[in-house]
Amino acid sequence: MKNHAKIKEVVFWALFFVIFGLIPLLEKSDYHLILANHILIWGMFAMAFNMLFGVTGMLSFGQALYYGLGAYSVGLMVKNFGDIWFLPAIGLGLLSATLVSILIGLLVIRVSGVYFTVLTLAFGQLVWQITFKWYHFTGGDDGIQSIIPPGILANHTVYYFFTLLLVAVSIWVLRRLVNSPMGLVLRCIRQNPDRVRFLGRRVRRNQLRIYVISSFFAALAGGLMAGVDNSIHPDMFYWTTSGEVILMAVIGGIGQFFGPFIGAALIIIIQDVVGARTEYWSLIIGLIMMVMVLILPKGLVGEVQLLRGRFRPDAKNRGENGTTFSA
Amino acid sequence: MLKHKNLTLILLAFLVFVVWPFSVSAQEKIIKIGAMYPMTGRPGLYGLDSVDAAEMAIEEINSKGGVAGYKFEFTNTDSKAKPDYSVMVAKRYITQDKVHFLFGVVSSAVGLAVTEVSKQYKKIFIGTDHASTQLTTDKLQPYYFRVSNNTFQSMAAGALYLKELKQTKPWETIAYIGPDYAYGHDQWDELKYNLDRFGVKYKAVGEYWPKIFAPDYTAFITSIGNDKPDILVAGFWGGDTVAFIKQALPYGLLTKTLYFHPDAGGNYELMSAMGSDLPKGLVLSARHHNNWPDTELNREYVKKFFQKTGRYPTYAAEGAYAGIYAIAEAVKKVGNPDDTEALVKAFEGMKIKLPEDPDGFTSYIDPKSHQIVQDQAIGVTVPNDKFPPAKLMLGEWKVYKAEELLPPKEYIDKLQKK
Amino acid sequence: MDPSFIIMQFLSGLMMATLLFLVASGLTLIFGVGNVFNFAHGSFYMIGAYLAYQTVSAWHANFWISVLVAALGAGVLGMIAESVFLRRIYGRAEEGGFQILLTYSFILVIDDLVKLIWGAEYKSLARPTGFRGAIEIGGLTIPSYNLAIIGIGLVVVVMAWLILSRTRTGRIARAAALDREMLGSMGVNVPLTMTLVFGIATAMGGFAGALAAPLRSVVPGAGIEVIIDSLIVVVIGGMGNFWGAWLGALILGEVNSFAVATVPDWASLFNYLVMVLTLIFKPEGLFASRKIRKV
Amino acid sequence: MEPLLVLDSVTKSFGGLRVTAGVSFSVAPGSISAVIGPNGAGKTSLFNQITGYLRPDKGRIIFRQEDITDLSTREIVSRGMGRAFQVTSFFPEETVLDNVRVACLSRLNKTRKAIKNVSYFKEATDKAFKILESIGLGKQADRPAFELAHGDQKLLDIGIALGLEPKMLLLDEPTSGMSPEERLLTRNLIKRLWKEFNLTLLFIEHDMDTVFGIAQTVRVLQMGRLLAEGTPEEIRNNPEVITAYLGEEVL
Repeated sequence: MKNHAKIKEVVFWALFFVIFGLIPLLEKSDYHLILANHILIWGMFAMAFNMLFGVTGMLSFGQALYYGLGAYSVGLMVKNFGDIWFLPAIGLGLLSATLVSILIGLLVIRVSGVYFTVLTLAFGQLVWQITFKWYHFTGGDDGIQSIIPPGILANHTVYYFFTLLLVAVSIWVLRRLVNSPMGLVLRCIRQNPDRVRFLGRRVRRNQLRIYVISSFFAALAGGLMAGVDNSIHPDMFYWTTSGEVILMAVIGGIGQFFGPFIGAALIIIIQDVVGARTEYWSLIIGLIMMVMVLILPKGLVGEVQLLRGRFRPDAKNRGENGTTFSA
Repeated sequence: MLKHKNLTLILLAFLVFVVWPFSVSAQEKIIKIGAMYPMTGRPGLYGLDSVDAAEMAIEEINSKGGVAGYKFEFTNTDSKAKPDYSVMVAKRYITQDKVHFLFGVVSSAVGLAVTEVSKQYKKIFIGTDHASTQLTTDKLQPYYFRVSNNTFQSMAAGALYLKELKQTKPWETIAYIGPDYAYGHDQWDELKYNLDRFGVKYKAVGEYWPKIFAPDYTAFITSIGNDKPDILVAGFWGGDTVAFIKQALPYGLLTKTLYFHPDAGGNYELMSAMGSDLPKGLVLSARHHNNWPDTELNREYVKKFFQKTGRYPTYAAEGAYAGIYAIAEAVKKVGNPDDTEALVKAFEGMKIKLPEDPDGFTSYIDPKSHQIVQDQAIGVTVPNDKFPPAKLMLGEWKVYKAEELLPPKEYIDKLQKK
Repeated sequence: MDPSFIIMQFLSGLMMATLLFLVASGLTLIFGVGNVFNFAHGSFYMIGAYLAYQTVSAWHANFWISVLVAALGAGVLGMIAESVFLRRIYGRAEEGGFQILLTYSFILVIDDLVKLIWGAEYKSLARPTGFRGAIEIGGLTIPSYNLAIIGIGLVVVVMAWLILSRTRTGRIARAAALDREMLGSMGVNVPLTMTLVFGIATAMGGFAGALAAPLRSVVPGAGIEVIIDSLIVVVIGGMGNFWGAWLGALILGEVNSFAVATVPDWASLFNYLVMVLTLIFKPEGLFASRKIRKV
Repeated sequence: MEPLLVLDSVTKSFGGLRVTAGVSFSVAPGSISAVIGPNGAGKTSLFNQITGYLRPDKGRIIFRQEDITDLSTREIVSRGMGRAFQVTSFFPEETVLDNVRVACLSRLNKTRKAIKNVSYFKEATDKAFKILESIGLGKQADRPAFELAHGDQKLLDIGIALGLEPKMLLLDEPTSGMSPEERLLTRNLIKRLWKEFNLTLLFIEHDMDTVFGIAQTVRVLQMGRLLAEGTPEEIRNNPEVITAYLGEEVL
């Protein structure tokens, strides 16, 4: 049984590196490279978000705040001090996201459920409004353009492999986290917070930890994205950005570790395909979302696993550690 | 069984839907245009009008056999008015769909993001409906051209109008209200700059910055009422103008003070949305007017647009229409749509007769700033029901010569320093 | 500041507050009674505005009739949305999250449907006859339609108070706020009650949209702009608390109004600032209607 | 020997309702004792106060010579208090093993470890297996907990409590909802666990066979008040208890 999980893990990583490693070699077009880069970054963002929602049960509607923070750290530093500062700026983004998320986290974890959701939304919107408003510093609505990574990173393919590496490391870290004692406690918090308190653990403190960790990776996603799109703008802070990452996680399946990644890939491809063909994209995305929530609430990956489980004699073992983090 | 069949059908339909557009690749020589107009939400109307007008221009040109043996092919992707998504679309257009020209965009933020892509990939970007002066000054790059006025031109014309007004109706105080983002702030800065430049004495008694798309302006209106300015300059666009005027009317604000809205206020959507509720005597302008200039070309253009769509165009439409004709002109000169550098040369200094040109003037693209240079007319709302559902249109025109409206060199230097 | 100007700004704030409250009351009602967070509440506001426009412009009806049509239409649509879609997710493990997602999908779908039906052009509605002008009191000019809205807002508050405190329906509604299951055991038809309450809440949204239509522009996406503000109102007041929504709207309206008059440069930040400050000191809002389950 | 747990006139009311009215008793280390009483007598409220879920209005609670009245649940737990719940409380989506393992990890203070896999912490895993064997769930270690039968879930709840290596264990109706056969097994199991893990056991129970079968001391609560305390024999023969609670047929 343990081997089964190990094989799955190996298969995922093999597929991950083969698919994403080969894209730049097979595709002459720059566009697919960028598309794949978006999938990588959003996929990591969605997985980090799912640490909050799927694992710990905290639906934050404000992760765009940290995504934007990561992007603006890079944008502002590159604009003001030159492209040499690109990499330190990513670090600065991570640092500031950590600090801000500790501060805001202390305020928002005091409430739970919908209150938590709305409070995170409120903070996200506050920062969006400030960015929008502080025209002379942030560029306001116009955003910041010409964010070109320095040196060889300016090459799209090199930058692609750079993100691939960072994303892979991030996913690996998150993966380890989920299967670690801390991950176990976080899962337990979602299922039965009172009992966790009775294990002598601080529920709030654990919630704060995962809020900070999740925000850290959101900021990394934002910083990396600035280098892909070469321009940033306050929309990155807007609540619809948070909504998008939620949508990705749900479509892929919040009960599955890799679900959100698949969800991100799907949404980006759907947006690309549908957006290019109809102006009624929001209708279509809305309908897809409705179907997912009503009919396939476990997300694509979750539902597929459930289907397979039905035909497998050892269905009972699906809770085996390593394959999923919830049945 | 039945369910399975259904599923297969849906899948097939989807495949056709996805694959079909690719299969229409033609043998003939094409000029591919990749447009990025928003079709949703507040700016959706501008996108809709622009796409219709661009398609209209293309039909006209294609039905006459195209240019230099090439026919136009036009695709629009709903940009959702989102810069990051538009960047993706622009990159897809360039590297996947191999378009010859990037085209369109309503919001300046999207324009700034797309011009960046245009610069990187050396692909010409024709701007039709975003007004930020930056695009043709400090953020100018060799592959960008704009075929509609920027806010500086509108505000220069506005300043001249206010200068003349002093002679007939002495005024002293002025207040401004505009949306709280770059577009709103730029207009006010540019108006003040131009007033100073033309030596107009004024006293600013209030500046107000409602959020863009704010639903409620009551508090602003009563506050402006308290400032009692002689002139109220507005910098809204679209539905915000409608909401502001509707809410200001019963307060009598628009009779006590002169409502002056020179960039987007005179857009047809305001007249059509408000009908007979629109008060007389507002001083407005826009980048194109359905009833000015009274030339054959403009009448024809408006009539055709109405026949095609069943509604009268907003100024956004004329920008897109002009954009297509400018491209046709450039391709005609170069002979093909592929030689980007030659096309750039062709655009620089290009002269082109457009619906909004009065008799005796031809629009041209300034070779240095890549900005189209046009006359601008400012009018006053007067009864006119020739363009229903509007009951008032602009009249009593004052026309300003194109050359007077260009930003002077020191202004551009100032922007570049920023 | 000149006292008559203070009165004017106060009335402006009150006017803004009333419309905000009318929208937010539906949002808070359905949360308080049904424990449903309807992210798409603004879309029902927008539907109300469009229905009013449709009734007046195409069927040449009286404006006040169109307001009723709008409220009714939005209410019926709300009941359909509740009974066909929302009902399916009640009691699920992560119901709260799914509620937000499902109602978020309503926003996306309704926005496009409105565009399909009415087009992207801006629609506008005239003020009703008799309410086009303004009333002059002691040198102050107050538009009569604004006064009418403030009046309607007061009537709604008083009526709601009577219903909630004096009728059986009100008691049931307050009981439902406590426990869906308990209600069932009292012999109340819970699913029907939920549908009805949802319908009433969306009808309030539609009602507000219709009343606002003569003042604002009717465009696709108009719902998005009101949902965030009414969300702020509901959060400040304490989610699910009717009086909280009223107070929240009042605070927001007046703070905004005087911010515009005093610090116009920063006025647009105040909504969020008020909310964040409130929540730092009272995370469950000014009136927490029930004990928040702290997890 | 010093008593392990002392309650000194513990009082608590909700609104006008007194749920605990000056309850005082002490529990000797290593003992096994019961709290009985009719529904609504305040038994669970009393447990909630001992474990910090509720704060008494008046009175003191001393655990291992330390005043724990004002401590939080977490702090009380870390001082060696364990508890299983009336409504079974566990982590339904985790495996049976992980349910217990999380408690063991918590006891070993390893829950901040975020990189190493749970199975790396061998000590915790071994201990969890040992507990599972003791409560008879060893064979079901890899099943998700929600799949267990109700009786097994109750045992799992106890297993989680044992993972914390408590000095004292509070059980809230350990046999509720069980069949007579299961009850018998559970009764024996509790007795065995008491010895095996060196516990001081205090339990609430309605099943009199269990109460009189294993408790050394029985306390009777009625309307928040301690009505009687004594050996099973004394309680069985206490006339007040008989009229108030036990009734004739029990005898």
